[in-house]
Amino acid sequence: MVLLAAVALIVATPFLSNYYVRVANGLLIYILLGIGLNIVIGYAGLLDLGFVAFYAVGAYTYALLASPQLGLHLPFLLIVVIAACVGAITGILLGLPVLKLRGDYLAIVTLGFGEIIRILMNNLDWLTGGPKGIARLDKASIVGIELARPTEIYWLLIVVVLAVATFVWRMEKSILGKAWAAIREDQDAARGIGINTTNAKLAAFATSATIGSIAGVIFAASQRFVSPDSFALQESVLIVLMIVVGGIGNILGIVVGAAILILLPEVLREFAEWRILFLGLLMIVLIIVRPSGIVPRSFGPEKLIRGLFGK
Amino acid sequence: EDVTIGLAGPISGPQAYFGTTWHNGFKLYIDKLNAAGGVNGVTVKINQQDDQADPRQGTLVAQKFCDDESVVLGLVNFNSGVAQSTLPIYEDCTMPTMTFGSNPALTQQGYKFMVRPVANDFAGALLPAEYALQKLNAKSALIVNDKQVFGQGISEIFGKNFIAGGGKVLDTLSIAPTDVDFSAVLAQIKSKNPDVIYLGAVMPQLALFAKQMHEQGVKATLMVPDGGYTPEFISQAGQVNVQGATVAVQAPPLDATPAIADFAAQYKAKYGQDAGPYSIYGYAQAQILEAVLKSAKGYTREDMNEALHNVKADTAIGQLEFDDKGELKVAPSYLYKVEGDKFTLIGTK
Amino acid sequence: MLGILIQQTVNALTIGAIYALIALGYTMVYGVLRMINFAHGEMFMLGAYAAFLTLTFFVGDIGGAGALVLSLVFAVALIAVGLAGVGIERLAYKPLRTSNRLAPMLSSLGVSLSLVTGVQIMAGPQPVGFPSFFPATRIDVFGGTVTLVQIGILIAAFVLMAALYLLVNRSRAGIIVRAVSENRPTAQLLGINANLAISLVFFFGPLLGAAGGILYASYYGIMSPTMGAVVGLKAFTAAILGGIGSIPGAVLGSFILAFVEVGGTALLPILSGGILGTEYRDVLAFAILILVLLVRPAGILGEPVSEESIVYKREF
Amino acid sequence: MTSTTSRPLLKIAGLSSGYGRVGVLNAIDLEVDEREIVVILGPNGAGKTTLLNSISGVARATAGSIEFEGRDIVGSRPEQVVRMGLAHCPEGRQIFQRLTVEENLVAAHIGRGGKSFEVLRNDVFELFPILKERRNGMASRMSGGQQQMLAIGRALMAEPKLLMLDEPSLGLAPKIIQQIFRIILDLSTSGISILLVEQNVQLALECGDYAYLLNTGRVRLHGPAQELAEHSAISDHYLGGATEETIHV
Amino acid sequence: MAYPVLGSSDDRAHHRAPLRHRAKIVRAGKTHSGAFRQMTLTFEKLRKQYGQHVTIDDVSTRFEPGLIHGVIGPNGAGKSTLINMTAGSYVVSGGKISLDDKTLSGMKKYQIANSGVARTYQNIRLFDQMTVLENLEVCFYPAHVGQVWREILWPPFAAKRRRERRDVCMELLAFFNLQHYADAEAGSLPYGRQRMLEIARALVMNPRVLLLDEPAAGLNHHETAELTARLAELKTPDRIMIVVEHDMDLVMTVCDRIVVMHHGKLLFQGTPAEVQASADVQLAYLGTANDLDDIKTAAKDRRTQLGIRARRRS
Ligand SMILES: Nc1ncnc2c1ncn2[C@@H]1O[C@H](COP(=O)(O)OP(=O)(O)OP(=O)(O)O)[C@@H](O)[C@H]1O
Ligand SMILES: Nc1ncnc2c1ncn2[C@@H]1O[C@H](COP(=O)(O)OP(=O)(O)OP(=O)(O)O)[C@@H](O)[C@H]1O
Ligand SMILES: CC(C)C[C@H](N)C(=O)O
Ligand SMILES: [Mg+2]
Ligand SMILES: [Mg+2]
Repeated sequence: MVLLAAVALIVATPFLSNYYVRVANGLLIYILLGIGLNIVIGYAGLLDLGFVAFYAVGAYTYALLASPQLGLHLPFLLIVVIAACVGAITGILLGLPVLKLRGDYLAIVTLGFGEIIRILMNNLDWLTGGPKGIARLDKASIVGIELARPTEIYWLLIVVVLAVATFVWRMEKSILGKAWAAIREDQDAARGIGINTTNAKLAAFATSATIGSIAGVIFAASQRFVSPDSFALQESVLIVLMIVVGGIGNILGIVVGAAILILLPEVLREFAEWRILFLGLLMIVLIIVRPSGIVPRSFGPEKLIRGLFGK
Repeated sequence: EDVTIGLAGPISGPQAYFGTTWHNGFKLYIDKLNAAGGVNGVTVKINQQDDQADPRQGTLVAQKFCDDESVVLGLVNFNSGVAQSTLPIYEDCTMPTMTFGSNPALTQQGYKFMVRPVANDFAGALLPAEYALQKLNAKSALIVNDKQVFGQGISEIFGKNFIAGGGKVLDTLSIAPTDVDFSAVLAQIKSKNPDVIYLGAVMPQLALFAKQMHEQGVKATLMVPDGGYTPEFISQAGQVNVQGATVAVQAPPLDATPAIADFAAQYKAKYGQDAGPYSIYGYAQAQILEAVLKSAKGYTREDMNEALHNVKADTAIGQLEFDDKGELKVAPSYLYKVEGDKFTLIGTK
Repeated sequence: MLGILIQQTVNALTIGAIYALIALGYTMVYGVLRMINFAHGEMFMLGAYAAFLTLTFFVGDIGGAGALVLSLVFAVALIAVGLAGVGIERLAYKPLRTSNRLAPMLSSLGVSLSLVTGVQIMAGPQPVGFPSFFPATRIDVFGGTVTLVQIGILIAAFVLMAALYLLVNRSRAGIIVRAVSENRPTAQLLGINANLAISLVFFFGPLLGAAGGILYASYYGIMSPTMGAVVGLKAFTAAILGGIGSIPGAVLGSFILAFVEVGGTALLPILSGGILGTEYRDVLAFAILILVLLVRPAGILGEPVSEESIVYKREF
Repeated sequence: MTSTTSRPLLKIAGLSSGYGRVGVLNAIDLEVDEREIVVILGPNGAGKTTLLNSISGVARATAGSIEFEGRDIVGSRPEQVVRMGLAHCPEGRQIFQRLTVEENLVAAHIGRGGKSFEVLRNDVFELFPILKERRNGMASRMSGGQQQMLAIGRALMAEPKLLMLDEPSLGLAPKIIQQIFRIILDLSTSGISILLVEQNVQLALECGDYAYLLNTGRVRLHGPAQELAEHSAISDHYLGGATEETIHV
Repeated sequence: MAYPVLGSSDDRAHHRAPLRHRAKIVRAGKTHSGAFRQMTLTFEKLRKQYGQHVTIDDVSTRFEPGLIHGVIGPNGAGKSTLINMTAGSYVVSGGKISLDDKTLSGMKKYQIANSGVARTYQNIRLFDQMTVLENLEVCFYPAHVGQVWREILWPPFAAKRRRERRDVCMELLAFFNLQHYADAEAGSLPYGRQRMLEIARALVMNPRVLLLDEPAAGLNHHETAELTARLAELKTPDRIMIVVEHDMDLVMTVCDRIVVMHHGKLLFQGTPAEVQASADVQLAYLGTANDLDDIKTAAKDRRTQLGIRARRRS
């Protein structure tokens, strides 16, 4: 039932008006970001408040390689690969210095990292266009199929989100995912059983950064304009919130969290400031009622699948 | 019969004041218009949306207007940064817009469906540079900007004009848009001793800077762009701290002509507070709309667009018409000086 | 040259003192509840608004208020914000004491968002001018300009910080608060009213923040609903830099951060030969934060956590 | 002097309790007379700690009564219970690691019986000279045995009439355990009643007056300590041969 | 000889076959290099100090394979510190720890673990919110991480891996009588079972050095007896077992050799009988028979002095 409804919704959305498709696209991008960040926060238990940096890296990679800014016009798929690599490298670069840090110290350093990236984007005018950003990005296309209109981006996002979610889910179930869980529970004990926590954490940072970066590419390709404004600190916080409200460490939870935090303000658009107040209060209530998220960690995709197919 | 106009601007958040008062100016005239039976029997409906000065929200609003068949014209986006993202969307759905963002680049991207009913920043930064060189006999200027689209853009133009006129720009310093403490920057400036300081930023930074500048004993003349054209600039800085500072803005003084004074009185009567710095533009835009409706062949988006590009409107701020890029043919620009608790007009172009 | 040096030192000290007042609140709350209170910046903002409100409500004409009336007004505002802090803790954090560590932190984000929008709705979103209470007297010291406001801020900040230090380290209440912060169940077993101790922290933390807010607003002559966000983040950074949970650490971190900011503005362009402008000031600040934490992962004065001695289990 | 006539200091009747919805204890009856040392024995998870927690108000009683000096204390919060003169020295010492030795004592002084902090502290220092020696040192630097002494000293700061000790010998060297038991005897002599939870059956029964054996949340056996020490059921119980019926010795 | 299995008593024969199977898996992984050679753990002039405070002072000794070594000593003598240094949790301040020719001191904690050193903690440290089974499975990380990409991308391979891990772990769980808890959260287990699980976790990778820090602390007599039996069964000719413990019954029963620590120094080492006989050890740690008598006397004195005769309760 639920599955049918979900599929119906997914298929029906592109036939609605473009506004809804755009809203859905925004939602899907946040889901993608949530899945990426959740690897670091939900699986490995590292509080990363600078995730938006990777998102920015991906977006700017696309902007620089497919716009008049540098006169480059590389194909979309190639840029996705490049951005994934750049993202992974940035992830490792951030990961390396912060591995020794715990909890709140990690949070503030990642936050600082995110801010540093944003400030650089805002000030390296010769490269990034500074606050003006980069406009007139190429339309994306894959093997001749153009991906520029909201519906086209929508299908691209659906495919990417499903693929990434499956990948990340399998990752969680693998021995690496178990190691992340162990690090989250007790990092020192994890070392004591022979887990190279440095490598495992770097793997988490790199994967998460890669996903963030890919989300950035798609975001840039759909907006066809990037500027530092889109990568403010609040975005990172919003993604963390999505994860926690929905259910830490759980892909389904992210979908729910994103739906609440992204769709609700859209639905309540008429109420201007009151909706933000409402959202703030709702957040408090939700967290008090369900401190570890609406969807519990144990209710993962496998439970859903098992529930759906009656086994 | 009626037509719907989409209004998008910051209605919540820190820039809400600008957005609401601008829109209120528009509504003020439209209400009068509708009350009088509309234009040729056509009344105007308003669909007002909040873009929070955020490009992402702006694009959603743009899409919403595009999807809504009944919306035939947009009065959109106070901020250049937002307009930058939304204009392609409006272009795609052939929606004519009157854009408020003042960054010169907006009209240079070949958009066919936009006009800009205000002076762009070229105009906004020319007057002060000339004034500084000719009236103040300034030899050197120092530029401070907030590294935002508007602040950086307009201060760069000021710099170019100032140098072109024979002046010397000593240095360009940047501040973060959230800064409130400029003491360190000012200490720096003091040692350079410029004749004028051009500050490309918005309120409340303009006021804070003016205040601290005076308190730290920096003697240069402060020149600021249009964001400073509000009584808050004087009250928040403290009257003594802003004497002599100049403000360049596209708006005429509220008592400049009888038409404007009349507008100001109506505004105050209707909303119970003084008109905002951009309210007069909202009002004038409504008058442009009136002219468009009069001359349009029909009320489709295409027809409206054609009429908009060819309009000659008599407004409270004079007769307005657009060139082929959508820029005002004659864009009035005014320069004021703070004297006491008032802005005194010292130049116009 | 000496003038600039003195000038910049005074500037840094003033900024540092304001950061410190706020950082102390972060540190106190963290010390007791191991929680980052993201709504703390809003206490700072509420301080300014509360003072403004009491002032206009009770005194009416702001200009004519005497020193006694003013101090009374401030006391009322501080206590009001302190009580608000206690109330917020009861409503939004207390139910989450036993849940994972992220929950109260995010609840505080919700509180922060609600407070900012609440004030925006009630008082308007735009910044409001705030009266200055110190005469705008300027004193010239070897070429540098020091205002009375700056001196006032420094004195007020140091008095408040010293009082807090004594309260926490010398008084029985302080010892109790520290005991509760370390082990709440045991503290209760020993007859300590833990809720009272926590309320105490949530009274004094916001109170200090509010004091910072009032000083800040009258120094810069302005207040706005969002003023807490930026300063709050700075102060939080300072608290981490100094070692969160440590009171001297918060003060030290605040002054270091202030000097880095001021120094960064003044020196970055010179040191980099003009390549890096003042816009890179925050990059410098964060870079220094990261470097310090690389050498001392628990901050400058934070207690280093030895792996086996303290069982450091899951964080959320 | 036999205390048969005297009213019991602590009287628990039909107590059931647990944590949240988890029930742990079931219909417990237990009494402590004045100046007695009452021992509670039982395997892990029997509910010994829960019993002490229920008395001091940490675990919630769902049925039954707990009377201390004739007053029902069910539903009182821990800090109120302490103020009535019932101190609880918790399992695993739980001293405040980041406070100094003396600060640990300050934190625990609630000024119940009217004695000033200095007087009480000096009493504790007299009992445990090592604490005086290390008074300004960080508590975390002390060895396990010293920490246990601090934990007991801290409980004494509340001037209790009844002191509840939860496995004070846990993780201590045999020699230190003997020291701790001596201290318990001394405390009792000085007029404090003691409720002692212990795994060290032999020593506990040697020093105690009356003993209860708990298993799976029920009292399985009780009687005077000396008699219980000789009872074969004790060793049976400890080796897991659970007897369902309560045995009176 | 054949791969040494846990325990040797014949009534445990049913454990044996699958455990051989396990040996294969463990060898297939990369945890240990080469054949199972006997190795010796050596401490040379080991030191540990915090600032000026010396907690381990010039300790030199050898731990032979095939034996269970007890480490006893008063609280704060430095027993846990020794374990922590060996496992790499504490940095060594001076001296050297080596496993045959391999120097452990200075290596990272996880490298030491992967050299075959496994441990338990004085305060139980399980992965509380993971299931019992997962607590053991995750120990395969060092051996299996090399092929993690295959595991993620190729479901049949993942299934195979999961089966391999599960088989070994269930085996160990059965050995410790934990099989019924396999899917329970580790943190929800009764205390005694948690202790057993922690030992099981240390055994997954078939370590050559097994360090147990107070495994009997908090266990009741019944559980201690169970533990004693298991420890004896875990003894294999090439395994070095070190047990820090205050429970003298357990130590004296199960240990072949005992090291006594006092004030960070080696006070004595020898067989259980020698240790019990040593006057030094009695004075420093065990307490003498006289001490025990003293308590009994004191208890009696108290009863007579206070005149307490316990009231019998109904
Ligand atoms: N905070 C708690 N919440 C829920 N259940 C608990 C809690 N504490 C203990 N229990 C459960 O209550 C039962 C009794 O535990 P208790 O700690 O009272 O036993 P005990 O006799 O003191 O054992 P030990 O000898 O291990 O100290 C156990 O099954 C335990 O799992
Ligand atoms: N982080 C630390 N800083 C300072 N001293 C420490 C630290 N950790 C341990 N010590 C000291 O080292 C000494 C040895 O401690 P250790 O934990 O090894 O004792 P132990 O023999 O295991 O005692 P127990 O039987 O009580 O567990 C103690 O005096 C302790 O106070
Ligand atoms: C003055 C401003 C706040 C905005 C300006 N009109 C812009 O283009 O962004
Ligand atoms: Mg217990
Ligand atoms: Mg130990």
